[in-house]
Amino acid sequence: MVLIRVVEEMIANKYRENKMRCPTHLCTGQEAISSAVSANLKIQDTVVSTHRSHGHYLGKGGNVDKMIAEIYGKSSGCSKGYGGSMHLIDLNVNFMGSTAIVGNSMPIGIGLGLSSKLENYNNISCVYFGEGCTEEGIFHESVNFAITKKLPVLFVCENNLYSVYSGLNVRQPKNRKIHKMVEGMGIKSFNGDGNNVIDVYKLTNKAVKYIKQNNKPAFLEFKTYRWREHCGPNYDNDIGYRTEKEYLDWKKKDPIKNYIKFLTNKNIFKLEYLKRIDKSIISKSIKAFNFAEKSKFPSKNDATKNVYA
Amino acid sequence: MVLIRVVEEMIANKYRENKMRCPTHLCTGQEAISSAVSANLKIQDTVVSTHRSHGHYLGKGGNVDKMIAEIYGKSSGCSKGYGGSMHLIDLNVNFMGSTAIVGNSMPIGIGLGLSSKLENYNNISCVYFGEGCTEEGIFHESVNFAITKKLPVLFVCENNLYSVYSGLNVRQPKNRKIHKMVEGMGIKSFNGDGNNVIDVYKLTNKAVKYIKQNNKPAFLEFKTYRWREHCGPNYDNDIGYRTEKEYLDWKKKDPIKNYIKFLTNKNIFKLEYLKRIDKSIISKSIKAFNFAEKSKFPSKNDATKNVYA
Amino acid sequence: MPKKRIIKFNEAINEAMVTAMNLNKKVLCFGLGVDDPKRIFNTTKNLKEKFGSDRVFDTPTSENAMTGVGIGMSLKGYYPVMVHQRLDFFLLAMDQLVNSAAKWHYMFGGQQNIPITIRLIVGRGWGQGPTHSQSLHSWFAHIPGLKVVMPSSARDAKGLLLSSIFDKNPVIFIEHRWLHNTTSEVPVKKYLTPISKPKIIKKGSDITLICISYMTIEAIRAVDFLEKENVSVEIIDLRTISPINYSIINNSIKKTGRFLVLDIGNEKYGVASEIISTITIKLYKYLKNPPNKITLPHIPTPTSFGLTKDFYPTYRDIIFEVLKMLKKKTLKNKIPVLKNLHDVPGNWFTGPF
Amino acid sequence: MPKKRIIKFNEAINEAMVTAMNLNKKVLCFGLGVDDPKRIFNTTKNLKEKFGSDRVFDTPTSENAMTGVGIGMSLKGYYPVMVHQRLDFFLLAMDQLVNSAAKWHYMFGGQQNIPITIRLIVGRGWGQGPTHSQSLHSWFAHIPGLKVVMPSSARDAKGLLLSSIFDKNPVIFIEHRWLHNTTSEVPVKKYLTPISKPKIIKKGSDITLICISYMTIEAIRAVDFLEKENVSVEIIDLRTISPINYSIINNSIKKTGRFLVLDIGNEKYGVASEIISTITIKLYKYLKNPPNKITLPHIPTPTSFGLTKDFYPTYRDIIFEVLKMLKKKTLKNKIPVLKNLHDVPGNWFTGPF
Ligand SMILES: Cc1ncc(C[n+]2csc(CCOP(=O)(O)OP(=O)(O)O)c2C)c(N)n1
Ligand SMILES: Cc1ncc(C[n+]2csc(CCOP(=O)(O)OP(=O)(O)O)c2C)c(N)n1
Ligand SMILES: [Mg+2]
Ligand SMILES: [Mg+2]
Repeated sequence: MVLIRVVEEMIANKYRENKMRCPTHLCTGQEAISSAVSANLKIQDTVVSTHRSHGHYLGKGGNVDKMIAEIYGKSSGCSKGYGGSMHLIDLNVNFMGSTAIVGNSMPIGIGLGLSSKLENYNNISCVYFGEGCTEEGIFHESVNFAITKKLPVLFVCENNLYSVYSGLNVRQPKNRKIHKMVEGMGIKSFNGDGNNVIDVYKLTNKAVKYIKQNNKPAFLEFKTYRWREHCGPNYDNDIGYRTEKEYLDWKKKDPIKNYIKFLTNKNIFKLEYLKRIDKSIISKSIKAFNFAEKSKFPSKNDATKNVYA
Repeated sequence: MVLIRVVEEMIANKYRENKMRCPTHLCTGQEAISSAVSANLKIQDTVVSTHRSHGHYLGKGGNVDKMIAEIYGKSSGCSKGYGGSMHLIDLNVNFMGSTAIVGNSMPIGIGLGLSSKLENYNNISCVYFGEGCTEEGIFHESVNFAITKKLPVLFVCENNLYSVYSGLNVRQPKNRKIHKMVEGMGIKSFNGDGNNVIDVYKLTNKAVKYIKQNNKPAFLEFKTYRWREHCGPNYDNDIGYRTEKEYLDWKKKDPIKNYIKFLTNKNIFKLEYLKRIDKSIISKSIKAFNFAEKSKFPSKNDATKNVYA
Repeated sequence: MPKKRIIKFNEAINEAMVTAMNLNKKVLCFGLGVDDPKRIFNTTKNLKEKFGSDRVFDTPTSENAMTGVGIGMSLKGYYPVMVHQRLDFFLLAMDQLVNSAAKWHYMFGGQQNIPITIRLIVGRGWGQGPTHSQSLHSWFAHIPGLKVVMPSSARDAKGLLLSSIFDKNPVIFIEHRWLHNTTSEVPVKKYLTPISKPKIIKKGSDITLICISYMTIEAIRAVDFLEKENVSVEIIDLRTISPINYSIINNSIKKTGRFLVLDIGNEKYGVASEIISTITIKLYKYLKNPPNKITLPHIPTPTSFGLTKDFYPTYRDIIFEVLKMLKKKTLKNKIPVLKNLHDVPGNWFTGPF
Repeated sequence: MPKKRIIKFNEAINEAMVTAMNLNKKVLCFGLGVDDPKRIFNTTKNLKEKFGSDRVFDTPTSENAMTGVGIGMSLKGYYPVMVHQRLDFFLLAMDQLVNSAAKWHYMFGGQQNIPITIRLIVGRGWGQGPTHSQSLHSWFAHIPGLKVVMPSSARDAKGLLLSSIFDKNPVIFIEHRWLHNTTSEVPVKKYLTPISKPKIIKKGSDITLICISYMTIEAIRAVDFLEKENVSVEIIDLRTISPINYSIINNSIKKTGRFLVLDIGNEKYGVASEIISTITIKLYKYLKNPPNKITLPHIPTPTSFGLTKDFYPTYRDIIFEVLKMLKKKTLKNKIPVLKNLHDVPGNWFTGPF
């Protein structure tokens, strides 16, 4: 969780150096979900994700050096510079890929679930997406197929209230509850506070157990909030689609601060200990940026490679 | 209802003359729905439909001569021979078009609903489709938009258990109830016996009232059964995807026979009176086939017309 | 010498499927109706019985998601074969095809392959009309990362489908409905016909006919008459639409100096235009004549028997155009007339599909 | 004489929208973000404020259904203008576009029109990568019943958008992202620039450059140098990709005898190939040279600054190719180098879109 926060904030700080030359969607504020969901996944379990995938990638254990190098467009990047921030992959930890078209990676995750079923349900396929994705037809096709075929798929919906600058009201009916809607389709579904890392952990744990015990898919909806602009490094509460107050209210629900408060209040860890962890995370992150900056760009001739396998 | 039955059965009888040279999907056995739904629609209300649209077209008051001529490919046809059985239109009664790709006409019906809303909800947009269509993403996109925008759309799902030769089990989860599923999305929904014309009438009446009173969409699901093969004039209970017994059980639920029984038992109409109606319907149908056979084919040069308006 | 075995195109497809599924357990087959009584015009016959319902299965009417499912299976080493009874239905899946399947290998730096094969059937005649008859192969060919295969004989159907299934890239495999019932000699054994390699069907010296899919049949029909008129025709069956290895074509053009492209797609912005452009740019100085093409007219497919009369070009149009290109005169009424009604592959065909 | 009014391309689009919506109450504008703070790169500025949320509205992320909604509105006499921030997203709506919008007028015998306009923006540079930069105009052009418009100047953007909106047919209106910030003189009044009519940007006698969208800008940049080398270039901006009225082009080719097509799409099976094929078939005897084209390479768009260095052709490539076609020698290092980094329209651009 802290690693994700630190990395995202470093990207935000350094984006204006114009060295990370690709559209970049940060997840600052939403870190609890990827962290606590991932904590319930085994390395063999697969993940697919969206445009906003840094957290999912890092949560799954994806290589941080390679991620930053990818955003810098270097050949040492996890996609060798072909993909950029919106196309991450780390096969070592079965992070199978993130893609940039809304809803695009979801059915691919369903296919991964089907392959798992054919191999005796040997692992879970975890599919991350935003609440905007639930408006795409492919979302429903995917959920329907996963239920019909009884696939070991874990759907994780990060409902951060916005799709770019559009609030829920213009996109979904007033009283829509996504977890209720999919229940009507026939999938087991859970719903929780996406900024409470313990909640997320517990619910995911339940969902994973449900999948394992029943060989059926399960659905998680978490409410959360992205702090920064939709795409890019800045804050944008001033441009008018949401209020500063809304942002500040959500900032109070900072998943990290609250978790630290919880841990220290309950005396589970000492603040000092946590600070030491932070330090090591920060140096890991700095190292990643150094690695990226020092790496080479792929050569322009490489562009014609990898078109066909 | 009787007109639809008579016309469909005449098509079936005459199809093997090889004069109706286009894919043709008959609705024999399903007539109660189009009849009783239509009885609740005003002429200004619009309809869109699917590949299996003869009943919807005739129910809405579409011109029977022009429909048969269209199936015969004649220039006197309702689409002047350009469309065939799968592309019917009769603007005089606001039958706005049927199209052949599953789910394709549905969002168009939603657009018609939006135009009605912008004109003070002056009419209802009725959208027919089969249960197979609910597996297409566009179905969910359409329902979601209709609810979000509060459009005066009447969704009519004819659940005849089959999509071509595929039963429900390979396409939808076991306990799927379509009307429940859409309720979860937030739409008012009704469910009834599609072979009972009185039931269909009453439920549609409720749904139409609901739309008018609330300026919101409503959803109808009717269970029913097609007697003949998916596409073409024959029976096909022998080829193995469904049983003769299933068919015979459904045949007992013949919407027309049962309605006649009801009418005569209750002495609402005398059988003789009904027979007179039948006779006039039969002669109307024969007249349509004569009209079609006598009409001319469009000239091959007409094919290059109408590409652009 | 053993007797030649003659089988139908749809049987050859079926044989390729059985062979592939026997060879490799990771070959799958799915799509609407693959296990129904009609078995996709018999091309998926016995598959379910032989290989079970894990490997051969029907699907919901969800073309876009099912394509994604195939991609996901590919990522785990499967070789999915998807089937659509009409190419037109597959328009719902363009996002998965173009934004995922075609680019996956590239955009993740070559780390994964998508060896999916998508069989698309192109309808024709008997009132298939505007939305059951489109052949949009030029769309697929325009997308780098995809391969597009369009056989015209039973023999190639088997060999090319096998190559497509085991090719590491996404392959669009297009079957013309009027080919399913045609026959040719087909070896019983497994064989891989190379993708990207056009085939010379008949040698000749005056003009090269470059044929796509079903048009190869019409080209062959045109030969008899043309030879009688002392025209020596070279027929090349493209077989693969993208990528094309041009060397066979180039040699032919260098020899004949004239060519005519025969396509089953719309006239404009199609594959025929690409081939004309490519050859013109490269072999300009060898050309004796301006090139030409015979395609569908640039209009939607009408439905009526009356409107379709001139819609689909036949050997008659080929003969007429070849003679024109060679500046030979012929009386139109000398060209033999069609044996069938124009909207059926044979008069035995009585619809509806 | 009144002073010329110079405005930006995106302002011209906005002006066309305002003009159209003022002229006719049935003109609508919808799509993701049309009323958000960024207003589609300011092209939909003030629309909601001026015309209200019945006529200007945001939508769910449902590209396919929303296209159908537009078609349904069309059937009731509306003129919907849909907007997609990237063409790539619109791949989800191919069924509605091809199977409905393009064919509706035809398949119902000419009884109804679909006057929908679909604005698609093509991304370039700054790591847009494989799925945020595709220009698939040749797909749309391949479909009879659609019109495809691609202006390259602010002036044409306004006049052509107005024509597109009120055209009775579905029109795909493609805006290249790097044009939004370019400027030209744009009249304040309403004017309709005719669809289908290419425009001569500059007269010349040695060679005709046939340009599509943004490539017109690069062609103009190439002129200075070429004139210094004593090459007289005629520049034609296609403006409409389908259908094309060829008479202006034909006259130019008859004069110059040489042509080079400049496209923003993939190399193969694209619009450049269609134009080369069409001109070669018809004007073969006027050609002094084999034609040629400059396009994107036939590969997906890579993301990295390193990989994109040679991906997008510039005026340098044009100069080089023109000199080659005219068999003139030049030292590559004489051709002026780019003023900006290759992945931005100007160094003021700092992403992310
Ligand atoms: C098919 C498609 N339509 C539109 C877009 C533009 N787009 C990029 S991200 C995004 C927001 C999606 O919202 P959500 O799924 O809630 O994810 P979030 O950004 O909130 O994490 C949109 C609309 C896209 N990438 N793909
Ligand atoms: C997108 C698409 N996929 C497949 C088909 C082939 N097809 C034609 S009708 C049909 C059955 C649809 O079932 P349903 O919606 O239940 O309608 P029914 O035929 O039962 O009336 C199918 C799959 C099609 N026309 N369009
Ligand atoms: Mg969101
Ligand atoms: Mg059905």
